[in-house]
Amino acid sequence: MKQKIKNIFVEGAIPPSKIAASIAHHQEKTKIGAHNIFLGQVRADQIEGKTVSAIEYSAQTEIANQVCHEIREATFSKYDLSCMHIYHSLGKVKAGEICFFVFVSSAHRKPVFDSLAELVNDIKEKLPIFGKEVFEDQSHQWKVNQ
Amino acid sequence: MKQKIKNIFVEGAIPPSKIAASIAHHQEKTKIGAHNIFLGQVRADQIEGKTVSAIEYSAQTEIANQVCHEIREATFSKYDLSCMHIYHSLGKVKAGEICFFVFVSSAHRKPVFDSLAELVNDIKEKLPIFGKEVFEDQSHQWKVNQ
Amino acid sequence: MKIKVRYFGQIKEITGKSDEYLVEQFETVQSLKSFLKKRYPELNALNFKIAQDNKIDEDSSHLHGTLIDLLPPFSGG
Amino acid sequence: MKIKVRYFGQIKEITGKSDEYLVEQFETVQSLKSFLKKRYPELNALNFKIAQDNKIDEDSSHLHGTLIDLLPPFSGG
Repeated sequence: MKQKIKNIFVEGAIPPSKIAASIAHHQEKTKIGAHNIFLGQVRADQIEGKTVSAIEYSAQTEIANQVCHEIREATFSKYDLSCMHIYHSLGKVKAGEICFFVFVSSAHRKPVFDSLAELVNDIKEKLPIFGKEVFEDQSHQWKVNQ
Repeated sequence: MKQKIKNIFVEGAIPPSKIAASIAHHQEKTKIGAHNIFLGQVRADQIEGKTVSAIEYSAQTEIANQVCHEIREATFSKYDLSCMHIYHSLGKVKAGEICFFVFVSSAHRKPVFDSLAELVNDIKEKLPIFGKEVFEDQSHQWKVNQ
Repeated sequence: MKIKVRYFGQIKEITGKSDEYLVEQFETVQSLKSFLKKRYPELNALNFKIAQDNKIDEDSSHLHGTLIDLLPPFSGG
Repeated sequence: MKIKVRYFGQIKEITGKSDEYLVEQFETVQSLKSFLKKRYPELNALNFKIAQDNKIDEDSSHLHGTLIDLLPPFSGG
């Protein structure tokens, strides 16, 4: 069965309650023994005396969702995972808030550790998402991933 | 400053709301850019026709907390982490519920990925915690880690 | 053939618009890139990718799309 | 010197008690282990570790503790 392409984007920050709800949702899946979650949080970086107060995300969402779908399928083929959930913010996310949520589950711990870092790196590298770092004085610069 | 030895044990399952509260608590720490969370969930394993309904955990808590403290200190020395939180259940945890919660945070993603798997493996290997797998018919067997 | 060109992130800021229509003909992705770099010189300072009809394409590819996206460096996560 | 011996997990099940006091003298951790394996033969089928005064110790160590814990295989997580 061909999987439907999912929309990974949510408007604004990802609240901790959404993460809790996602974890709770897996309690009926009693073949799962291990979950691994990555969360990206907006840093209040200090750059030349100015402090980042928020990041505004935009994206070419159609390509991003398609590429994410391909990454998802490749990861399911490569690792023995039960579940995989990926969410990324669009719009304004304030410093300290969560902008990126990747969640993998498996019967055992090895597949979740092996897959999660690869998944996060792939998503950051391959998805056309653009972060604008807004400073407290409302000036801005464009985020560059390391 | 010498760190106080923390008690990692909580009675019963770890509720998703506790995990959400722990995440939310980090939103004031605006130097953090990456969180990585491992959750152990009790599996309803099928063994010789019987199904695991719960695991009852016991521990030599004094040694477990001391050894965990040493693992924690060694991990902080080795990796550039901002925060580390470790919780493990005692008593009965039903299939589908969370029994183990390890949470690391850092400015960037590499230290959290590098440290979390090592931390989880060390804790499972070195802490005197004992799991009794209780079947639906109330018979039991002693859990063996792979 | 008229093509619609859309600008994202920092490129939208450079061009001052989110999209525009071009009536010029281009052989390859690279030739469209060169045309736009002349029109918007600030693009020369930036590495950007082009997508044709929602697929990211190589500079050497034949330009066939009617919907073209200019994508600045990715910085999600 | 009287020592208190505590039993954990599966070992508590084998001995049928959570602790007991021993008045016998033991040179090493290993000699206490041998003594207990004779008293509780099911212990022979199990790998277990011994802690003295809340520190896990080698079989070859001198037995000096007054609080001894028998720890079956660890299975946390």
